Amino acid sequence: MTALIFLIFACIAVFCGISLVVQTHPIASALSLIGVMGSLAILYLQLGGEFIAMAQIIVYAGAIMVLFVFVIMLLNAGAETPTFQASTFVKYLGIVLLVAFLGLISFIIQAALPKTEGVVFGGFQGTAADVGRKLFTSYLLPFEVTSVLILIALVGAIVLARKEI
Amino acid sequence: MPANFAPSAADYLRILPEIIMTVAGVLIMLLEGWLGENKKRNLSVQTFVAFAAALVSAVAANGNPGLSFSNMLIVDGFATFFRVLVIAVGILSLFSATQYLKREHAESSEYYALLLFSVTGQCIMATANELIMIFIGLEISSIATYVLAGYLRDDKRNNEAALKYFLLGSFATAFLLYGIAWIYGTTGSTNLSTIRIALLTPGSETNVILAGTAAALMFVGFAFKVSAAPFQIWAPDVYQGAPAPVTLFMSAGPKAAAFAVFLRVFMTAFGPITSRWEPFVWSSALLTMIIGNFAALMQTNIKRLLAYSSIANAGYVMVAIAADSQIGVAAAMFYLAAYAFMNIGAFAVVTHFSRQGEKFVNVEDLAGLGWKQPVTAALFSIFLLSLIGVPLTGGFFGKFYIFKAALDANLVWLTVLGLLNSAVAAYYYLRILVVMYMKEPGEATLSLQPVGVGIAATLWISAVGTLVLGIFPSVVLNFATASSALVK
Amino acid sequence: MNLWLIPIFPLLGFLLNGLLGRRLPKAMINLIALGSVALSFAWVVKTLVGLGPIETKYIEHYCTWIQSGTLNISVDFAVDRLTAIMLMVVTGVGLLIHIYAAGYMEHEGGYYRFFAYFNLFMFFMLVLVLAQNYLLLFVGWEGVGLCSYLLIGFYFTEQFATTAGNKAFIVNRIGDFGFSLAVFLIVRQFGTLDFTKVFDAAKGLPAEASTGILTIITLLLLVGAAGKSAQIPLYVWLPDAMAGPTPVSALIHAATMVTAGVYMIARSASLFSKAPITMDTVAVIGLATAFFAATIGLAQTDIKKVFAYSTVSQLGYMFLGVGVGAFSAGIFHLMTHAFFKALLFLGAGAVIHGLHGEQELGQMGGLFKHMKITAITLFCASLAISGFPFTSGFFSKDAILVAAYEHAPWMYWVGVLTAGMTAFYVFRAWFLAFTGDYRGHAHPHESPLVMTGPLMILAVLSLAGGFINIPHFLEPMFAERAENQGLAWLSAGVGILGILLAYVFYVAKRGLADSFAKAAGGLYTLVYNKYFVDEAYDATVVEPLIEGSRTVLWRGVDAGLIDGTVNGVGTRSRGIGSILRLAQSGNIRSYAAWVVLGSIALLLAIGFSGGLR
Amino acid sequence: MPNAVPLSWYLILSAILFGLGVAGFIFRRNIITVFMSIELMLNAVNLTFVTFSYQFKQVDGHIYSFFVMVVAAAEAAVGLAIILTVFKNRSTLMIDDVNSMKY
Repeated sequence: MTALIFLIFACIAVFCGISLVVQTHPIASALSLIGVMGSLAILYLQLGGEFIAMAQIIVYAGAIMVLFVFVIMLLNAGAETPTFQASTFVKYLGIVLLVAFLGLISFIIQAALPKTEGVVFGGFQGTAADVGRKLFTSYLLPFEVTSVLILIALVGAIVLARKEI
Repeated sequence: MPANFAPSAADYLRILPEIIMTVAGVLIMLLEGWLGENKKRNLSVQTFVAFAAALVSAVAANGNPGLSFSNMLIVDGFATFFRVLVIAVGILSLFSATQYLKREHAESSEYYALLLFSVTGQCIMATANELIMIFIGLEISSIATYVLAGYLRDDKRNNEAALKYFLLGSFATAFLLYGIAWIYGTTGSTNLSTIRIALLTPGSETNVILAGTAAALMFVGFAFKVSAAPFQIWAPDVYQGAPAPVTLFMSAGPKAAAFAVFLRVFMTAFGPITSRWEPFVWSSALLTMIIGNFAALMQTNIKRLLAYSSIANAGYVMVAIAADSQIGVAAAMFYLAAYAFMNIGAFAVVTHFSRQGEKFVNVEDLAGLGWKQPVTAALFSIFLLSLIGVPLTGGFFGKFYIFKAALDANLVWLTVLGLLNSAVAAYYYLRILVVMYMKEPGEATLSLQPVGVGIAATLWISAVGTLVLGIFPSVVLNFATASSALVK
Repeated sequence: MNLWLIPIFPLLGFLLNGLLGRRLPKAMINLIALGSVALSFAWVVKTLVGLGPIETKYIEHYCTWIQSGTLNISVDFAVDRLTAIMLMVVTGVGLLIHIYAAGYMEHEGGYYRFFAYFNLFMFFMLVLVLAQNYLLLFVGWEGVGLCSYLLIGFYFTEQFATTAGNKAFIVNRIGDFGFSLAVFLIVRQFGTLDFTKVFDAAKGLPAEASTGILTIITLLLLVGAAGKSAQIPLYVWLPDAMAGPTPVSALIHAATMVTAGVYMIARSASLFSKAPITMDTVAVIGLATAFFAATIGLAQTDIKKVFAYSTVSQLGYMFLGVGVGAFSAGIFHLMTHAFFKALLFLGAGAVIHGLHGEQELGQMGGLFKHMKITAITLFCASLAISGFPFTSGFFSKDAILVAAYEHAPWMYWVGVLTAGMTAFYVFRAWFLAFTGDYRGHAHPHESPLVMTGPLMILAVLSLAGGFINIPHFLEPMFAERAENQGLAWLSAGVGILGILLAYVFYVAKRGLADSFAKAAGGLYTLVYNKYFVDEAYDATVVEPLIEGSRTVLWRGVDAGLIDGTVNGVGTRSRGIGSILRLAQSGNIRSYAAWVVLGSIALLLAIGFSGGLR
Repeated sequence: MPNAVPLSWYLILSAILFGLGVAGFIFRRNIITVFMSIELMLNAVNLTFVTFSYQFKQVDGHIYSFFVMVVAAAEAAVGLAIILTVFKNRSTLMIDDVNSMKY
């Protein structure tokens, strides 16, 4: 069952990932990315990351991607107009190289990774409580510091987008 | 894991500089609203006060060194050195920015706040003892710098610089993160000391290969931030496009902080697998020096020329890292300090000279500066001579220590090629000197206004710093040597 | 003894004139510039009198400069007999040239600037001479190079002056590269840079173990010395350096700075004498330079150029001297050369001054009746450089040649031939300038006393300076060489022959020279154009450097590799403009591709070779 | 079909997604899509973190990916603002048009 779910959602993720790369319209790419994020959320659940799976949906797919879609709409971005005609040979060469490279990486990971037991659903549960406890004890400082980060993002966005300096 | 997580007073003291700067940044933005238009100029004064307070508290924090916040931070000599350095860079760039912003009619509290935040991020990087802290510090520093690079948002060059810096920066950060993820997977921790211990424990061969891969991925991220080859490629465009005082800041502050984490991560965490990363640091150092110096030979835009020179200088520091020794770390620290001064000085001259809208940024425009404004030109000459590596300047001793460290580590060829490189480098710095002193003043020089207070302060402080490091190098070097022992 | 006062006076002069000079009257600038050098000279004399015979080295320690690990470099000044000679030459001749310059520069712009640089030069030169370790010596070494650069480019309005300054700077960088590498190797080998410690350690090393490393170190030092002292193949900058004002040529490019290389080799005698290969190289380079430069000097028509090549040639003699192990003879010649070459340049300066800037020998002639003092003093200098018996050059040059004979007779014969040529071209210049009819258009006049005074003093020194027995004085430091009266007289005879030939060619039978040049044809062209060395340098070093970086970075990699894969080969190769692009194409995606390529290279290295071991 | 999935499968998936992100960055010409490719890369990193978190049976990995999300959000805000200014000045979203500074 775990394997089946993994395979299904892994395939969706990869498919959506490819779609992100090959679609010419940004909206299509954005939707593909949301697809990747959704399927990754399922995989997180499988791996026992319930908090992170929810955050993935709410923060990533919910907030960040909405922002993207909003900007795409705002700028009325259309489909990419090809500025050149890539020769077919180069195109296929690129694909072959990419696949070969990914295969190589997969091989290295497969070979180099210490042989551990497989993932089963429920094998590890990182509950929101666990995450919260750690976040406010060991990881207190980085947590607080990220507030500065958010503040900068806020100020930065305002500086760049407002009418007059 | 310590049982008590509640931060103690000592913990707060150790991050006091960061707290001061953050709070000041927020306050300054609030103050602007209360003060009204005509009081804006005081903002730079307040920013300066904040920086000065942070500087003092950073030095004070060194009186009580140690780990804090569950080993997230470490305050030691090394951290203090870089904290003081980046805060000093902040102050110097503040001085030159004030005048620039007024000139461009773009003075606002946000600029100062972002400057403060960026330096805060660099201070966090300097003190971080955890990969995740390093990452967050790096992002704070970078995001603030992205915005600063595009600060004059109606300027096309500013936009382009910001976009390039942002996209490529995030791209490289993703590599860094991927590396962090793998090192976490290999060692089960992101704490630098724990990683070191994990790598020291005799494990399987695969473990070392994975750690090496992770090191390579993290190297991509760090090398990008310090503009080391082959990841230096963004630097010329961004340095050219960003507002001059931001370039001044970028080329010194974030770079120094990135080198700080570079040194700490590779010396502390990856110390046990030196034989894996040393060769690629070696090659990168060589490549960086060559690309920087040779590309600078044919530049006509002075900001771009200095950008390539900045790349070349990163190469020298990489040589010190490749030496992989305590002397090497000390040499890198010393050189970064010297480099900060001379580079800031050079960019301050560019800031002063470029005029509104950065009209005059070609080397040829500087013609006759030596006769129109002898003092500015003389100070500029000091910086250029230091960049060339003439004795009695900081740049000379910086290079001296670096190549000595490299020789001690038996990197004979790197030393020879590095010295050859610095011989080539003399040529393009020289071109600026020639233009300044041996050409008749042109339109650009004749219309030049006197140097304002802020830039004058930057110039003089940098010149004094450059010369002090060149004449009394022991002061800084002793501190660097003492604290470099801690990075292991 | 407060040795530090010696260089400090000129430094103060530099600071005063440099910072306030613009607002000071000329008399005040003169007072500061000349006064500081005079004080420095006085202090040298006082110190040397106070030290007496200087049987052992007198060292003053001021402070520790650098303490890094085991390396400890302090700021130390020291005086021994070698230093004493150099100090006297530098401050003494320096003072005379300063006085002369006050007259010469009278009507030039940037008066204060000139003297500020001049004083700064004195400061660095004195640091160089007094230094007790290699690093401090290097400080002086770089400093004098910098001042030389500033002063060559003094007439900044002339394009030629700026290119000449560049050339000097860049060639010197090559020399500095060698020097600094040598310094690093010395630190590595001996763990110190202090002269006494290094030389003691070098003496203690067993011959088999030390020859290799010492040969490398000394060869690198030789590169530095060759750059500073204008030896083959790094001599190209010196003739061009004559673009600077004439007092600069006299002080820096004849009397003092260019001899720094010889001084440094003599100073490092303990290292060099343990590296026979280097010694031979030094001797051969010196001899080749002496001969080569002398042949070029034969055909020059610019009076300063003639003396410039003769400087290169005489420096070659000094190298020959130290190369064959006759260090004291080399230093002896250094001193006498300082006298007569300074005089030659100052005299030439007086001629140029009197002719309102004319430097071509073709525009002179018959000047004897207009400027008698200049003519007579220049005649003395010419005699000295030709090695006329009992002039200073006679003693010092022959000391070198005798030593060369003992080393290898063929060196002596080449040296003698060169001496003949030297005598010929120097007197050729003298005859062309002062005898016959005036061929120019300006109104020649004699220079004021402030200029002729130093000329007369130097003339006395050029004639009588040889009676100061330097080899004997330096005997405690370097072993004295045997004398050989017969050989000495022979070379003096060849010198006289050269003078006579010049007389025949340029006074007695005019036109003979031209027909001779015509007969020589191609050879003459070759020599006249200085063997096309400058052109060769441009073609082999400078152009490839610029062109190479342009081609490799602009065209090669990016256009072919990155854009090819990213955008397709076909479209991008359209148009010549698009071929000319760097890796820096300005395109973000191409930049990203670089980042990716770099990462893949790293990962492959890690993955396949097990970490690039 | 085995019930347990080897950890390495997750890691391979994350590597593939990372590679796709890289490819997207290089091959796409719309600035926004390029930016989204970076988000894809960050997602891949998160998957790695969470996977290793499972391996070590600790929640630290979750916390790291949480921080990555925060950073991604901050980056998105600033990045999109930068893209807006670029669009305002140049009226284009084509990344190849933003190349006035070169060599």
